[in-house]
Order: sequence, then C-alpha cells, then structure tokens
Amino acid sequence: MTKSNLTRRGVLKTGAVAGAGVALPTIFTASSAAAYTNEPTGSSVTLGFNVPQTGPYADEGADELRAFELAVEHLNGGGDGGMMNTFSSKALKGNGILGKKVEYVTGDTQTKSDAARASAKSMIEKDGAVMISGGSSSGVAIAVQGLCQEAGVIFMAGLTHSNDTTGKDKKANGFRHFFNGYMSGAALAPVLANAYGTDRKAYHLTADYTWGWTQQESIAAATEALGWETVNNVLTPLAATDFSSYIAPVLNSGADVLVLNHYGGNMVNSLTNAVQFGLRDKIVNGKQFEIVVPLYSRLMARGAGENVKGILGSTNWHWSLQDEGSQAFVKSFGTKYGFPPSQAAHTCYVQTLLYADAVERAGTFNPCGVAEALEGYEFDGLGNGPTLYRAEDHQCFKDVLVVRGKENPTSEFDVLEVVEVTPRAQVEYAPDHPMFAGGNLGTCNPGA
Amino acid sequence: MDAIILQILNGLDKGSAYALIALGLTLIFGTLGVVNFAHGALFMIGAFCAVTLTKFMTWEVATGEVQKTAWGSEVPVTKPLFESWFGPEVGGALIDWSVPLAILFSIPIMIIIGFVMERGLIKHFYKRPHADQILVTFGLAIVLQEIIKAFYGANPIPTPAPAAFKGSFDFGAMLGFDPNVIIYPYWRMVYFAFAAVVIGAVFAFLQFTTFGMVVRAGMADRETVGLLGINIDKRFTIMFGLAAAVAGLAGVMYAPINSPNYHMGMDFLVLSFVVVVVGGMGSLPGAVAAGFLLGILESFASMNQIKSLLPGIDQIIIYLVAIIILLTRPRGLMGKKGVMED
Amino acid sequence: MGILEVKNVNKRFGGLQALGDVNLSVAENTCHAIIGPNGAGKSTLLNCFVGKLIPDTGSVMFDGQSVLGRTPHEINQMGISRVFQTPEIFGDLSVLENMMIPIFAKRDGAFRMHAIENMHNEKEIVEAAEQMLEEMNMADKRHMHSASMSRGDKRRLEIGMCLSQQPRLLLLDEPTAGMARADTNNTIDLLKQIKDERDITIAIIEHDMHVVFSLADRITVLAQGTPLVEDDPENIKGNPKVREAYLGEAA
Amino acid sequence: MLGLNKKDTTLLIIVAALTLLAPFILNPFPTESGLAQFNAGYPDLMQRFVIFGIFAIGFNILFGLTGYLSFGHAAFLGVGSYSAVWMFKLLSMNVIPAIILAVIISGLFAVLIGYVSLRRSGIYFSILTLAFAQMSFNLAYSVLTPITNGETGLQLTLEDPRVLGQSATADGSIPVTNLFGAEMRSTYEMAVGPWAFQFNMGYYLCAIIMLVSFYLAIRIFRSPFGMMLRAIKSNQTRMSYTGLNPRPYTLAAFVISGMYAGLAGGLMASMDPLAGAERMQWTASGEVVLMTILGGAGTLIGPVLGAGFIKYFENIFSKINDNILHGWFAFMPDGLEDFVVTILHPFIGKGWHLTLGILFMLVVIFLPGGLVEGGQRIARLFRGKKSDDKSDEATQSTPAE
Repeated sequence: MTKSNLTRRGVLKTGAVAGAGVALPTIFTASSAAAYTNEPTGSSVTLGFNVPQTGPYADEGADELRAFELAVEHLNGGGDGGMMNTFSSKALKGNGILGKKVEYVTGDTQTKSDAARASAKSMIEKDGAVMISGGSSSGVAIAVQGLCQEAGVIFMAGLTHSNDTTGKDKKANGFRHFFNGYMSGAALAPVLANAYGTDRKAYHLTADYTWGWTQQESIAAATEALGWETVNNVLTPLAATDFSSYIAPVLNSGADVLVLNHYGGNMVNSLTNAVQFGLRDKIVNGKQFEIVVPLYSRLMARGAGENVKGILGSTNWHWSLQDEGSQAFVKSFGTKYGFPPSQAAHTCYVQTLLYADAVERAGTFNPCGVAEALEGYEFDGLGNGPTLYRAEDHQCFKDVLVVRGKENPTSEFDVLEVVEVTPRAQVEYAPDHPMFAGGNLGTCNPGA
Repeated sequence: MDAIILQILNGLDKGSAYALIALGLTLIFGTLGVVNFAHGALFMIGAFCAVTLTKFMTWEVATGEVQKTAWGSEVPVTKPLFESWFGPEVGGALIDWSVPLAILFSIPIMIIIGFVMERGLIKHFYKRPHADQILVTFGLAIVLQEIIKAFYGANPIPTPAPAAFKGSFDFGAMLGFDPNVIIYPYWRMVYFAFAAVVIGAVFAFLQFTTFGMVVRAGMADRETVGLLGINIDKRFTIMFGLAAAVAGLAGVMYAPINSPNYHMGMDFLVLSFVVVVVGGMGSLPGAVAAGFLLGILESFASMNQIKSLLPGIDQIIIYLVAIIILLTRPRGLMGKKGVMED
Repeated sequence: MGILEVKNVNKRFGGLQALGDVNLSVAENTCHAIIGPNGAGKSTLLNCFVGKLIPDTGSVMFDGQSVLGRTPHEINQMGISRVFQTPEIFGDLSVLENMMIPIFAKRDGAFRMHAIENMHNEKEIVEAAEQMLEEMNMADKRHMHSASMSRGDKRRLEIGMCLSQQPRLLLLDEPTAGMARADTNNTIDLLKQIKDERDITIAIIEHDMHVVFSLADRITVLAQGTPLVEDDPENIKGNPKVREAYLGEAA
Repeated sequence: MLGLNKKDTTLLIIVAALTLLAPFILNPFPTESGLAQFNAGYPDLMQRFVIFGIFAIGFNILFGLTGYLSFGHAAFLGVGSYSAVWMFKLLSMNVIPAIILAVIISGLFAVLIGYVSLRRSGIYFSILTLAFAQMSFNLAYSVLTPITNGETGLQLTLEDPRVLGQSATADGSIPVTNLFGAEMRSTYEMAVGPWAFQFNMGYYLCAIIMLVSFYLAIRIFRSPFGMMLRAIKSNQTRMSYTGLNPRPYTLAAFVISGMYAGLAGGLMASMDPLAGAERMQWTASGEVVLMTILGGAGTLIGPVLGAGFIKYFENIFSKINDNILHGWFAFMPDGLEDFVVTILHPFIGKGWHLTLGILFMLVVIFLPGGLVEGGQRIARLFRGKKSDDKSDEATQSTPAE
C-alpha cells in the first residue's frame, strides 16, 4: 500500500525551517512563486481522482477508483504493469512520473456540478493536486474542466459522452479519451441499418438535459442519413422513475424502433418499462419492433437484467476485447479485484497512463508542456487500437464498439457481446462540425 | 380518445404507488403527528425484501466443477441454491415467483422494522418539535439507505416478475380500437389490483375493528382518547408497524416495475409528502384520492399533444397542481382543521 | 345610539340557523352581558363582532362604522379588544414582552418595518408596559416566561394586554371559564375595578350567573340564536321566559 | 457597542475573531502530519463555511423567529447565483454589481413566492415553498437551459461580452472575479514552523460580509420587528386580535431571508463563477433546514455552527480513503491495522453520508437544542456547580439566545 502523506508544499519546508515561527510573506497571487500551479518540488507528485462516491453512479465511481489505484500502482512499479507493457510509448519506466513517486487523493463528485467543483478545488488548493481526473457525467466533466482551466491544472476527463465536452465547452487544459454522441451515432447507424433495414421509423425518448439532447441529435442525424425517419422525439424529465406514460404511446405513433437516449438509472428504468410493455414482441409496419440504447454501460445494463438481451448500442470499450492491451488490463484488474473492469474503469486507467506518459515525454508537469505533448499524439496498445489525441479539440479518435445485450450470459459480468468494431475513420469528423461548433479551446493556463 | 384511455391506465398505476406510500405516511402523520422522513426508506426496504429473497433463492452454490473465466482466473461452476434444493423444475418455479413470494416474507419483516423504529426512536419524539422529527428521521433514512448500499451497491438490481406476467394485454383490441393502440403490461395490472386490495384492507381494518375505531378517534381528537384511559401507546406502535408494512408492500410489488436501488426511497419521499398534503393532513381517503389524481395528471402531462403545447409541463405538473389545490382548498382535498397547521 | 349596533344579523351553518334576526345595542360606558344556554349562539355572535365570521345578512356597526368584511386586526385598530375563553397570550415571550406588543400595535399600526431599530430606544413603550404591569399587579413577574404562569395570571395578563391599547370596547368571552373560585373572584374584582376606573364599554359573554350579576348593567338573553329578552339585571332575574329557557334548565 | 447589549457584543466579537483567524484555527495540524487530512483551512472550504453560514443565518430569521419552515429556500440561493454569473457574463468581473443584483433578484423572487406561499401556514406552507423550488429546479435543468445552461451549470466563456470589462485576458483566458482589481482567488501563504496557512482574498470578503450579515441578524433578533416575529410563532391569533397584521411581518421575514440566500448565492458565484441547477434542488433546501436545526433553530450562532458541521463532513470525510487510513494506522501490527481499517472503512470516503446520518441522529437525540445546547452544556461543566442555577436562568429568560 502506498502511504499517502499528502505533502503539498515541499516548497514551504525550506522557508519554514529558515523562518522558524516567523511569518514569511512568500507569494501574493496563487502560487506565483512556482512556475505553474502546484509544481511538485518534493519526491512525490499528487494526482486528484474525483469520482462519484455517493448517489446513483456510486458503483461506477467505485470502479473508476479501482482503476486509478491500479494505474498508480503500475506507475510506481508495482503489480504486473498492466497496459504499460503494451502501450506504444515506452517513456514510462515504473519509477513514478519523472522519477517522482505518484500519490493520489480522492474526492466525491456526488454527480453534481457544485459538489464536484468543491471537491476538485479542495484537491488543488489543499492537497496540491497537479492533475484531476474521473467523473461519470458530462455536466460534472464540463464543470470540472472549466475549473481546471481557471486553476491551471490538467483535467483528464473520465466518463463523459456529451458532444459539448470537446465541443462548445472544450478547454485547453481538458482532455477526453472517452467517445461522444456523434461517434456513437456514426458507429451505430450502419449496424442498425444492416440489422433492421434502412426503411425504419424511429421514436426517440431523450433525457431532458444537455447530454440527452446532443446524443439524440447525433443519433437522429446518423440514422436519417441512412434512410431512417425520426417520427418523434419526446423529452423525459431527469427525475422520472416510471416511464410508462412516455412508452405507452410509442406503438400508436407508427414507429417501429424505439431509441432510448437515457443513461444510468434512467436507461435501466426506461428499458425495463419498454420491455414490460411488450414492445419487442410486436410487429409494426410488418417489421419486428426493436429497441436501441445508443450508450451502453455494462454496470448499469446489469440493472436491467434480462431486458438488455439482443439490444444494440455502443460502448467505449469492453473487457472481452481480444487485443493485447485490453487483455493485459483485464488480467491485472481481474487479478487484483476478482472481476473484470468496466468501460469507465478503462477510460480512467488509460487517462492516467496517458497523462503520466505525456509528462515523461514533455519532461515537465507544467500543464502547457503536458498539453503540448498530448496534442496530436498518436498511440496504440491501450485497448482501442491506434488512437489520436486531436490537437484542435482534445478529443481522442479511436475505434468504437457496437455491442449487443448477450443472449446467454455466463456470469453477471458477461452482459454484452461485441458486434462490430467500427474503425476510427468512420467516426471521425471535422473540428468545426456543426454539432461541435461554438466553443473556443482558449490557451493553456499554467496557473501561477 | 385512445390516448386518453391509455394515460388513465398509466395514471392509475402511478397513482397506486403514490397512494400506497401516502397512505402509510398519512397514518403516521395523522395518528402519531410525526413527520416521518424515513418513510421513503421503508418503501425502499420493502423493495429490497424482494431483492433479498430473489438473491437468496438464486444464491450460487458450487457444483464442484471448475471453469476458466475470460479474464484468466479459475472459478467454480455454480447453480442457484433453490435449484440445488428443490431440483431445477420446482426450484426454478419458486425462483420465478420470488417477488410474489416476497410479500409473505416482507410483511413480518416490515412490521418488526416498524415496531423497532417506533419503540426505539420515534416514541421519544412525539412531543418534540416537527423540526427535530425531520432531523432524526432524515438521519435514520440516510443510515438505512447506506446500510442497503453497503450490501447491494448503488446500481439498480433487476428483480423480474414471474414469467406468467410478462408482456402486455391489448385493451385496444378488446375495446374496439386498433390493435396495439392501448396495451398495458400484466404486471402493472397486478400492481393496481394489489394496491386496491391493500388500500381496501387498511380501510376495512380501520372501519370495522375496535382497534380501528380507537385509532380513528385518536386521529380526530387525541386528548379525549387519552382521557378515556385507552392505552394509546401500544396502538401507536401497532399503527407504525402497519404503516411500515403498507410502505413495504408497495415496495415489494414495485420491484419488477423499476429495478430497485438504494436511493429509490428518496426519489419518492418528496412526492409522497406532496401527495399527503394535497390530500389533506389526517385524511386517509384524501391521501388515496390525491395519489390517484396526481398520478393521472402526471400521465396526462406527459402526452405529446400537451407537451408540445406547454414544453416542460410534465416536469412541474405535480407541483403546479399541488400549488393550485393548496391555494383553492386551504387544507388540501379532504384535510381536517388544525392538523399540522402550526 | 349605542357604541355597538347589531341589526338583523342572520347566520346559517349548513342547515343550522345559528343566529336568527339578532338586534342588539350596547350603550357606551356600560357593561352589557350576553347570556344564554349552550348552543344559543353567543360565541357565533361574538365572532361576528371581531371579523372572524361574516353574517349572512344584517349589519354590525361600531361607532357608526361597519365592521363587516374587515379583518380581526383592522377591527382591533378601530378600538375593539377581545379576551378569549382560554387565555390567548404569547406563551414563548416574557410577560413584559407580551405587554409591549399591544402598545406597539397601538402606536405603530398593523405593520411597521422596525427591523434594525433598537429596543433600548423604545423607552416610552417599555415604560407604558411596565406601568400596565404595575396596574395589573404583575410587575414582579415581568421577566417570567408567560407560558409558565397560572391560568389566573394568564387571564390577568391578557386583560392587561387588551387594556393597554385603551380600547373603547372590550369583549370578554367567558373570562372565568375553567377557573377556580378564588381566581374567578379575583377576575371579577379586576373587571369591576376596570369598569369603575376607565371610560370603557364592556360586552361580556358568560355562563356563570354570579359573574354576570356582579358586573352587568344590561343583559341580553339569547336562545336558539335569537334574543329572547333584553333588560336590566333585576328584571332578568324575575323574567319567567328566561327562567324557562335558561335558568330553569340550569337549576 | 454598535447598539448591541454586552452579551451580544461579546458574541459578535467572538464570532469576528473566529472568522478572521479561521485560516489558523482550521489548520491545527502541521502540513506533513497524518492528521493534516482534518485541516479545513483552505480557501474553498473556508469560503463555503461562511457562505453557508450566511445562508443558514438568513434561513433562521424566517424559521427560527416565525416558525415558518420553508422547504424551498435553495431556490433563492440558485437564483442569486444565476444572477451573479449573468452579471459576470454581461457587465464585468467585479463582484460588487454581481452581489447586488443577486440580492435584488432573489428578493423579488422571494416576494413572489412568499406572497403566494404565506397564504397558508404549517405544513401547507412548507409544501408550497417546496413545490415552487422544485419547479424552479426542474425547469432550470431542462426548459430554461438557454438561461441556466441546464445540467452543466451556467459558466463563463471567452465569448461573453462583459461590456465594462474584457471578454478575455491578454493571454487568452477568461478573466477572474475581482473586487476593484483584487482577485478573489489570490492567496497569501504563510509558513510557520511545519504549518502552512492560507489567507485568501475571497475568503476575507465573504467573512466580512458574513460578519455584517450576522450583525444585522442580531439587530433583527433584538428589534421590535424580531419580537413581532417571535410573537407570530408563539400565537398568531393573539397577534391579529392585537391589531397587528401577521402577513406583512411574515412576508418581510421571508423576503429578508430570501435575500440572505441570494447574497449567499451571489457570493458563491463570486468565489467560483459557475451556477449549477442542483443548488435549487430540494436536497439543497433540506440541507439548510438540517443545518439550522442541527445547530439550534432560533439561536443566533447555531445555524452557523450547523453549516460548518455539515460542510466539514461533506468536504473532509468524503476525501478520506482506505489508503489514508492505512497511513494513520501504519504503526499497528499488520493484522490489527487491517482490522481497524476494515472497521472504519464504511464511515469514510463513500460512507460519509452514513457518518453524517448517524451524527444527525445522535445530536438530535442527545442535544435537543442542537449544537448550541452542546456548547452550553460544556460551558456549564466548566463553570462548575456553583453557577448552575444562574446559567439556567440565563438560558430561560433569553429564549432567543
């Protein structure tokens, strides 16, 4: 176990010894003595892992935290090294980052923008974290990304799927490895057209907040391009628990596909309700009625039980992938915790390694140096095939998985099966694509 | 027309859940004068009674064989506990029917929880200000939630209804509309019927038993009943147990509708308070009527025709209706004077 | 022309005729008692004077102005103070504070936003309150928590609070109900003293004949919502109708 | 002093001393020690302490004095935050206009909601306020997104006009909130031996505003108006039969407390220019109710203590993880260390809710008057038996203390 002693101000120690009880006015603006916010001067560096520990996404947060712990262990040379062995960059040597031992602090986002920012601030102000990562919703990711931009630390986003994170709310200090709504649409649409035909009428139920809207827009655009018709798009309240009154009119609308733009608890409930209504047993317009869940989370899909069987969706990563990197990660995660990691865990683990690697390559913890090292960086071996961190919007471009709820699961973790690995080229888009327009990356802020 | 019938059906079902929770809450409000913020937690525990029974029946016991998992470690092959006890057929059927079976299992558990809560905690707060009651029951609700979370995690847990109740019934075809226009799931019909039976049983109990008479008298005038030398303490305990059982039953049967999670109680808590108050403090029929009324109105508000006219109306309809009712009828639909007005 | 003129007041609750054609005139500076058996409509009538109820028909005039449709605080500001059957005081406040509030109300009207004004600068109010407590023989209790006093003291405080506003009409709703004999006598003495020393009109609803005959200058007997007789106390005692409707029953 | 009696002056001076010296008091443990985890003396949390203190003080003016339990006060906090952020977006990054607008807008909002809700009392009033706040929250999260930016929360961008300021700084970042040039985030650090103390500009602005708010609250509590409010709580019937109209009094109290909430919201946005819709959710309204009751409703200092208590647990306990526990108990033999960590595990990190829930129950069971009563009991203990009677009398004759 790492003994975390939460050193923040190694820099202060010298002054303190010299001053011996005398107040020494060292600085007047935030850490201006250092070259950048929270410059690590001691023998260790502190990372901040900000994940939901309470509230509906607590399990996802717990899984993210496991991945972070694993990543820190590997960075410090412990364990079997996981994906560090398969990573295309060999800058990481298992001796911490730039020779400094990696320590970490954790916090609770509560899946609320306010609480997440409070927690991130405390990591930056109190614990001297030089990078913040984690999170399980786009609202939180965007809020914390904004904070990190202002404070001058790097933000490595966790699970966030909204187009806005690297679209209109993109920030120079923020980086997203996870895929987004547009990519889901681009990957999913051809598979849907293949499986269900191009002459389909879709009825969308959409969570009534920004993530829901961007995903709905993306999916509708991608499916319409292939000939589908969008019959209706109904916004559902975030707080809704019973979706019966939204689902009941679906059949009457003439639609033969139901698209559920819901995540987490909303998704579990709306899918369960839809199956309860027997929608999938119906024949409409002479075709079998189908349900689609564009963004799957395996952890949450488990909550819907048998209802996910055969339902198509997309996901960032899945533990059943057979490439070398994924296998290495699943092995070391499974050995340590006894079960396979979730896509949230994968993203968080990868983001931590990517950050550490960028620091090594840049030779500094300075956010501007790190950002430069990450921008336009091509890498491989982290489970998603050859990947690019695009400089224009700090979005990762990589293969996207189309998955289906498994018919005969062998265990509670074996919920999804990979239907297709959509190649990166198919999900790429221009940085000024209308769905991502309106933002401004700004310039990197090192704080100080 | 068909859309309206459909939403009435939906509303009846939503209303059933609201009415059941509000019924228990108003029993506690009306008889004991306690603002119980832990009532949602009781509903949640009810749902987890179903989860627990299902989990127990499907407890994985080793068969002695070993298989290799995809992530590289070796695990023993298992099969559900009840199948290994009763054989695949009987065991399988029992597992399939675990939610209805959980009713039997949950009643005594919920009553015991109610008794313990009342004797151990609530009893000491009858004479304390409402503010203190809120604080202590809120604290209790958090503790109960966290205990459940410690055992079952934060994610929802699928708790399916028996296979016989899967799918939906085509009312449209029966009523002469086009097929598929008005469909309704069997399990939701069961839930509505169940709610009607429970509500009827509670009313009958209060109407036709001596115990019920005393309790109703106590709701109307607590002091007099106390003066009559009736041991009201014991009855309060029983009332609390009853209210807990009603909340628990509502939860058990709700489990297949939405997979239970540890915070489902909090989701319902605020709503059930609104229902109780709209119904009128201290009025059982009021709580039931308000539950169904709000359920149906909520369903109507989510109709596309109405939503396109008033965007976001389904987000606020319940609160809007609550405000209108409270402003036009000072004590809710059927409230009694002087209950919780200061 | 009395200070309080009640004309043709009717009030129904559903099918029940609570008040039927009540006519009543209370002369200034007298003590007028309204008596009657239980359910005769005494309290309903009183509630019509203070704005709690509005009669279906008829008029209630105080000093030439109608009180109907006005709220209780407006009617109080017109000069009518009311003492309740169970003493209504500010139980959470000290006795002195209780006494100060009506004096504030008299001076500042129904509402004044004196949110950051200092209590120390309200010397006149404190002095007036202290003086009133002195008159009520309660000066020694001024810092007591008023809820913890005896019922007799609460009644005394309530009457003092009403008097401190120098009302022109004091309404007393069974002021000795539920009191021990000694407290009742004290209250009678207090009321007599008030009547003698102040220019004040008193209207009293009472059950206890001892109280009524010790105080009243004029008595109205109410039965089934209608005035039966109005006369001087001596004549009421001998009136056979009253005996039948009320005293007979009481005996 | 300042029109306060001796006791209140002492209280104000103590509170002022505690707030101004908070950077020292809240950082009692040397930075390098294991217990540094319990230090709360960093700008963000200190700001939160005083801002939620203001919120709770204001709430207490309504609830503690009149007894009207509002379950929707967070709506005013949210409205204040949104107003302030809009001011930063449109006008300038100076906090003064933002705070002023926050107070005015939330005051107007409070007039509206208060006017309707105060037509009812008791639980009916609570539900009306709850309904208004929930409507605000639900709409802010969805339909009103153009104004509130929904789920993400309203934040500043490089494209904002800021007519009296600049859209972006020379180096291309969003300008920071300031008070006539003094940046809210600027922090002066002081090292004394192994300790490190942080003095933050924003914190001191909040602290001074909090002290002013606290002083005003004392004045209101002790004013004739305050007495009228207590009279309303005590007996509304007598109130109206004494010629006083309770409605404007309760409305005034409601609006004042709404403005306090708006002030807190405006300050929150000034410290961290983002306004999230969750600020208006019923859980946030419930939180200030809990703060007030926990600290001691109707007392002057109670709500501030309650606010500090809850925020401390939210921010400090949620950050303790197993790793840190192992660090603390490293001196123990391995088996015992693991055992102790296992025992404590459910109560820290993701279990901070559990700890808080248990503490709520313990406080309300054993200290019916809230934390203030705890303080009084301790004080009595110190004073010894001889002054026992006196202190009893003191608490009795000044129920608002």
